[in-house]
Amino acid sequence: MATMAQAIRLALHYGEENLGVKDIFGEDVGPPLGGVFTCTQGLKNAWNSPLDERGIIGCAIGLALSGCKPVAEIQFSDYIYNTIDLLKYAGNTLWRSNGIWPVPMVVMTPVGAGIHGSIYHSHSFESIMTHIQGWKIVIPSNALDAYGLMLSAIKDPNPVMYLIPKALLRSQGEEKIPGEPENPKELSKMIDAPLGDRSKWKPNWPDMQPLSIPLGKARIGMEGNQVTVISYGRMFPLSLEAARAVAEEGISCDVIDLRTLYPYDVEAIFNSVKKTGRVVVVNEDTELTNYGEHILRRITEDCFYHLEAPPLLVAGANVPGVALAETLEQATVPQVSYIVDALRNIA
Amino acid sequence: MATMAQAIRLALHYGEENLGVKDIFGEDVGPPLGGVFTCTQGLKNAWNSPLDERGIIGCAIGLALSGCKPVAEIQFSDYIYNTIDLLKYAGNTLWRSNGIWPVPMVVMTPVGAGIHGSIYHSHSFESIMTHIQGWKIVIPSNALDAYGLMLSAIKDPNPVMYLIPKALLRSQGEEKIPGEPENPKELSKMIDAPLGDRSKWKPNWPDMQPLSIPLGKARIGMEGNQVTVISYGRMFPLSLEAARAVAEEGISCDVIDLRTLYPYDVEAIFNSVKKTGRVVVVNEDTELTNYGEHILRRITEDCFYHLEAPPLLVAGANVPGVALAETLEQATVPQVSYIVDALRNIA
Amino acid sequence: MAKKKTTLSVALQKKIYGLMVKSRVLEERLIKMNKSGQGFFWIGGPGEEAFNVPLGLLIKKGEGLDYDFLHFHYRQSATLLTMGVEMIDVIRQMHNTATDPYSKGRNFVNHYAIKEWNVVNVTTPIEVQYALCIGTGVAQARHKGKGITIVTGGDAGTAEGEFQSCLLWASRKGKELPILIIVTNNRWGISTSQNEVHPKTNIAARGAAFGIKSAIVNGNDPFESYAVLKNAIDIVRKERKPFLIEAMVSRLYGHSSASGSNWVHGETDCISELETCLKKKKILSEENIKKIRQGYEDEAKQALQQVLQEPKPDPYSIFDHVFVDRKDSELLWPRWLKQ
Amino acid sequence: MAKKKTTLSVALQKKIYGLMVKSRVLEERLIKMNKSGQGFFWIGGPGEEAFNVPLGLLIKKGEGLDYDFLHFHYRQSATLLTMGVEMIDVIRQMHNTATDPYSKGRNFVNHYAIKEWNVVNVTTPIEVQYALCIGTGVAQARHKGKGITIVTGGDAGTAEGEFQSCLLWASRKGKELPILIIVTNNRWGISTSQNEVHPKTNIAARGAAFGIKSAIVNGNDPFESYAVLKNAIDIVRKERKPFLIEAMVSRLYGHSSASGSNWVHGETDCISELETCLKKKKILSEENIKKIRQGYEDEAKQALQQVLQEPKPDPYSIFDHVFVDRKDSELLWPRWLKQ
Ligand SMILES: Cc1ncc(C[n+]2csc(CCOP(=O)(O)OP(=O)(O)O)c2C)c(N)n1
Ligand SMILES: Cc1ncc(C[n+]2csc(CCOP(=O)(O)OP(=O)(O)O)c2C)c(N)n1
Ligand SMILES: [Mg+2]
Ligand SMILES: [Mg+2]
Repeated sequence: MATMAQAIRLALHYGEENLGVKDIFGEDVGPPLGGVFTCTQGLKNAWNSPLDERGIIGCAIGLALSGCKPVAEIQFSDYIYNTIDLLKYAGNTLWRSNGIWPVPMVVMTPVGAGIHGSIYHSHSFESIMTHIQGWKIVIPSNALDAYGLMLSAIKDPNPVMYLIPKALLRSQGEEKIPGEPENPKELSKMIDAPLGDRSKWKPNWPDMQPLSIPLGKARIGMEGNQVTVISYGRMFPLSLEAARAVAEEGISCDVIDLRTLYPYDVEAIFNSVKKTGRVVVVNEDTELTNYGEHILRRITEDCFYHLEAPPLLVAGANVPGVALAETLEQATVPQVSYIVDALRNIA
Repeated sequence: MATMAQAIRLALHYGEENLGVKDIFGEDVGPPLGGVFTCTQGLKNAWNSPLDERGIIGCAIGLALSGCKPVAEIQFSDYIYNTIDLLKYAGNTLWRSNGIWPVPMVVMTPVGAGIHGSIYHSHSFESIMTHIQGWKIVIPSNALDAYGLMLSAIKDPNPVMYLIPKALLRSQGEEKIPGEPENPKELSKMIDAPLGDRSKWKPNWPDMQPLSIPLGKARIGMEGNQVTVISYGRMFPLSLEAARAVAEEGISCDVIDLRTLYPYDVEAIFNSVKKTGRVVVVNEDTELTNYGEHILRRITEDCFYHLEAPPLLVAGANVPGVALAETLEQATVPQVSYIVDALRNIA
Repeated sequence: MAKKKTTLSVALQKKIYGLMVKSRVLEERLIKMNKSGQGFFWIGGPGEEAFNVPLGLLIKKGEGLDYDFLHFHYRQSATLLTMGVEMIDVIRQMHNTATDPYSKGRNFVNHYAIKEWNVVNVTTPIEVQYALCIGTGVAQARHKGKGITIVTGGDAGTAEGEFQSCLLWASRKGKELPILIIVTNNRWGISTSQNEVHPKTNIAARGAAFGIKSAIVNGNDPFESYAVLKNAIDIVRKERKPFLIEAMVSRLYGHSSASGSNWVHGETDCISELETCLKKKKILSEENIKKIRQGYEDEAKQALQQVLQEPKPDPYSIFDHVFVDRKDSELLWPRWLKQ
Repeated sequence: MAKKKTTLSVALQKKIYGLMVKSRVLEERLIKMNKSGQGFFWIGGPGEEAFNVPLGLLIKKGEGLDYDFLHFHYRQSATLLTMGVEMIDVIRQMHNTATDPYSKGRNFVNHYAIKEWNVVNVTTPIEVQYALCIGTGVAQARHKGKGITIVTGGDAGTAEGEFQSCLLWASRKGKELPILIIVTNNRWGISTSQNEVHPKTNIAARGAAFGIKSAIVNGNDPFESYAVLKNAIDIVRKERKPFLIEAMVSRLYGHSSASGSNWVHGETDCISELETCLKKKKILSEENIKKIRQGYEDEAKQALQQVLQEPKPDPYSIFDHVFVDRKDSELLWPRWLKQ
């Protein structure tokens, strides 16, 4: 099955063939590299921008205003922080003009730790991003969702932030994406650029098919009735692993993959919490003013009398970055064992 | 008594005379204007920067690294969002260098609505700011605190963000600042620049005295035992007003002014909540991934079994800005009557 | 100026004059509204009419890539009136009524947004328009029509990084963008004089560093402005390459209502200069002049009377147009706004 | 180069050569460490030695405003070794040990931070150093000593707005800053060639727009580099005004380990060029050359042996130096780190 990087590439290919995407751009997004994680390799409309994040976001807004459907990349979310004013601007343009100027654009950017990226290739971005109004925000945890969410992001008439859990980019999906060949080796031969000189290489695209994963709908990764685990992105497979581990001890978990951080699936969340009365939210962003705290606040506000134990947040330590040494990275962002501990604690 | 704008000016004057502040700078901070809110009028070390927020923050970091104690202003927090990467950088410099390079600097910037400032002069900034590590963050709610917190901010060896509730800048303090003359008219004559030509004007500074308001200590504005109200900045006087209103109905509130948002006074918060079992957090930042949700998460985590009702957040509506028309502004940011409603609801 | 010859027809000279006056009268009405509490804040363009009216006349007006895309700042009223904006709509925004067609009571006056004319939201944050215009420029470069992108901003704002972004992206070798980059230089940013914070070189010189052609123009002279703008726009339209204009203009009522919005002595007033010139050329008499002004004053006054009767926006409307589909914004709803 | 005369003493020529080799040997060792799993990531400066060693020699080294403040990027190893950094410390950072003196296992290799020599943290985010250097420049302009600020960065990064901020703030009329602004132009930003995303003008031309003197130098020639740097530094030190140098350099092992860190054919290698030159001038023999290289290789190998024995940082240390007082960071503490 396709890796998440391939899935994103296939979705962008589908986008340029069928959804009117004319610009897929950013630093090193075009040939020869096709993105530092190969997500944009071989795409006919991928091009290299100057090394200027503010220019990239500005350009994307302008393209959106002119009726195009740009997909802009910020190479690492660590480098998106000089564009927050422009992200806010993109998100308030429709509102400022009372509905006159929609801004249909997609920004994609890799987030999170897990690749020994040190301080400046490990940042999470969802907490600040969800505080910016007017955007939809998605984050896949597997290749199939990566494909479907990208198609939905492109089709959406609003600005959409597509967060890529970079440590999952090479992980192979368990489900086949509509249109991908049976054999992942075959897929690789068709669409992965060769090492060395690529100047004459052309991808041989499979005939990709549409897939609808509506924005705002969570996915239940595992059903249970004692604890609700809410997660997304790289932390979702870890949460699932933790839930499977405690299942053997008789702790039964509902494990929810939010997939869309805004608008989030409040129904799925409340239904599960009303059933279990116990909730753990897991993400790897730093814990002070963390998006998970919003989810917890909504839960305490609306499901207070269903709660049987203090709800928990398992999140990144409140330090300025994820450090390089493995000992330090592990102390900073949640590991499976820490989630297991939290589940045992709350159950 | 001094207004909050005067108090800040007096503190900065104290800072340049006694605490080694050599640079107080930003857009229109120097003569002739002395800041769009007059906070820097007449200060000997105030100077005008180019219209370049990134340059301002960069310059401040460089000054701090070179051993100076700069106070930089961003004219409105609405315009600070293109510097978030640099704020993060300032906050992680000591940590990245494992303690080698401290960054003692103060950034001050006006926040919040209440002056008919429309979309781009009404932003709150605490939710994003508290998500940036390595900074201390303060916000006064009255002139005396404004003075004392500024002195503490300048003395602190870390980067400190000093948020100014702009709608309170003209409000007169109830307590005298150590050193200010008895008569506020006298003070005004001494330190407020005349209208018209100022080229020959010089302030006549009173002999200001030190005042210690340690960072990290909250202030209890009113004591009670049924509901804990946690607030700060412009929302603190409104919360107090609301608490006084419901006091007449027999609802007794503890009203806490946090003053420092990081490190916050966790003891004061927990003590009060353990006493009352009911808590309302009030601020005017937008409600999705809001700093108040962090405070509420800490409370639900650590005081869960003391809670007698769902804790509440009264915060700004999740829309892209505070609009100009009064009807719209009032619907967007908390008003006294909304806080009163929340207190009645929870009590 | 009075001495210079112009090749513009008498009719066009009169038209320019009329539009300059119209826009001045409107701005002065807005200032009065602010001073009498009929509007919270004023910012606008008195002093830039001699440059902004010719600009409005030369724009290829319409919707979509075949027409000019306009990224304007908040001193552009004269351009907009020239393009056909109604006084009353500007007054509506000043009074933040529900009828304000540009922002429905949300934004400050002179913050236009007009889809049919490619007028992108006027920005409050300084200089972001220089980043956004890259995108419409890229779209128009690809489209290969006649439409170009025009961006305007002030002198002080050129210190922001977006100004460089615009110059750089627009001048990429072989990927040049059809953008007319305009800086209106009034030598001030609020209270800070240009002398105090800028290098001794002029702003136009920045173009050269990127291989971008540039011109400096006396923006108080409508005929020179017209000629320089026409030449620059022709080049951008035909060559599909950027051009930088630095226009020297006046700031006749100071920065905004925040700085008092009082008449500033010592600045050149392009309108009285033009009147002297047109009177000398016998194109207009004192009486014509009075009549023209009076006509616009009446129009403004009547418009104001009507606007004062119009409703304020509904509180619930804050949730309109956060997203294209309102449903998306209803996930969170403050307790005090009961649905 | 070989033909050009240099006024540098033979001893200095030899010294420069030795330092260039030392730094190349170290970088090649780091690359090997990465390839054999002894370090997660490599980025560094092979190809910039001929420019960076002379820079290191010309720096006024020390702590505080009387000495040069250094805002460096990640390709500066040759400058740092020249200044006196020990190979072993660089290897420690590569292996992220607790003994890494620059970041205690937190940051990538070649990210120095040395207070006693005014070496401000080397930055990972491109170009922020051009904003920070304004501040040390302001402090040094006021201090009026002999210390200056030196900032370095790559060609692609000049597209970021901070580059303009630096040029503008440094050239304010009457408030000029003593900053030597260096751009090392290797014609690439990761995989993107300069041709593809930049204007046809060179980077040095950007100085002129701000009235800043500039020079372009062949950064593969250590003697030319020395001369141009010396002249520029003298000017900045004396006139207390900015100067911009664009140094044309090579990128001999590609961008970083992320792009494979293999030898790139077709790029000029400043070391082999210098060897040819010094051999022709009879300053060095083939044997000398071998010996010099061998000496540094031994040093690097021994250092590595030692570093491999050293401890990794303690997990609890993530909370050290978040604030000057550790207490301030203990308000929040993840559940899994029991105190
Ligand atoms: C990013 C940003 N910073 C600061 C401000 C506050 N501000 C509004 S206008 C202005 C001065 C602008 O000067 P200039 O660019 O010369 O334009 P002018 O008003 O003179 O036409 C400032 C600092 C802002 N609106 N946006
Ligand atoms: C702000 C920012 N954006 C993107 C990156 C990712 N990145 C690291 S190096 C690099 C290319 C830098 O090119 P250049 O400035 O020419 O320096 P060189 O590496 O060629 O010496 C990029 C895009 C980054 N580190 N920082
Ligand atoms: Mg100006
Ligand atoms: Mg380069």
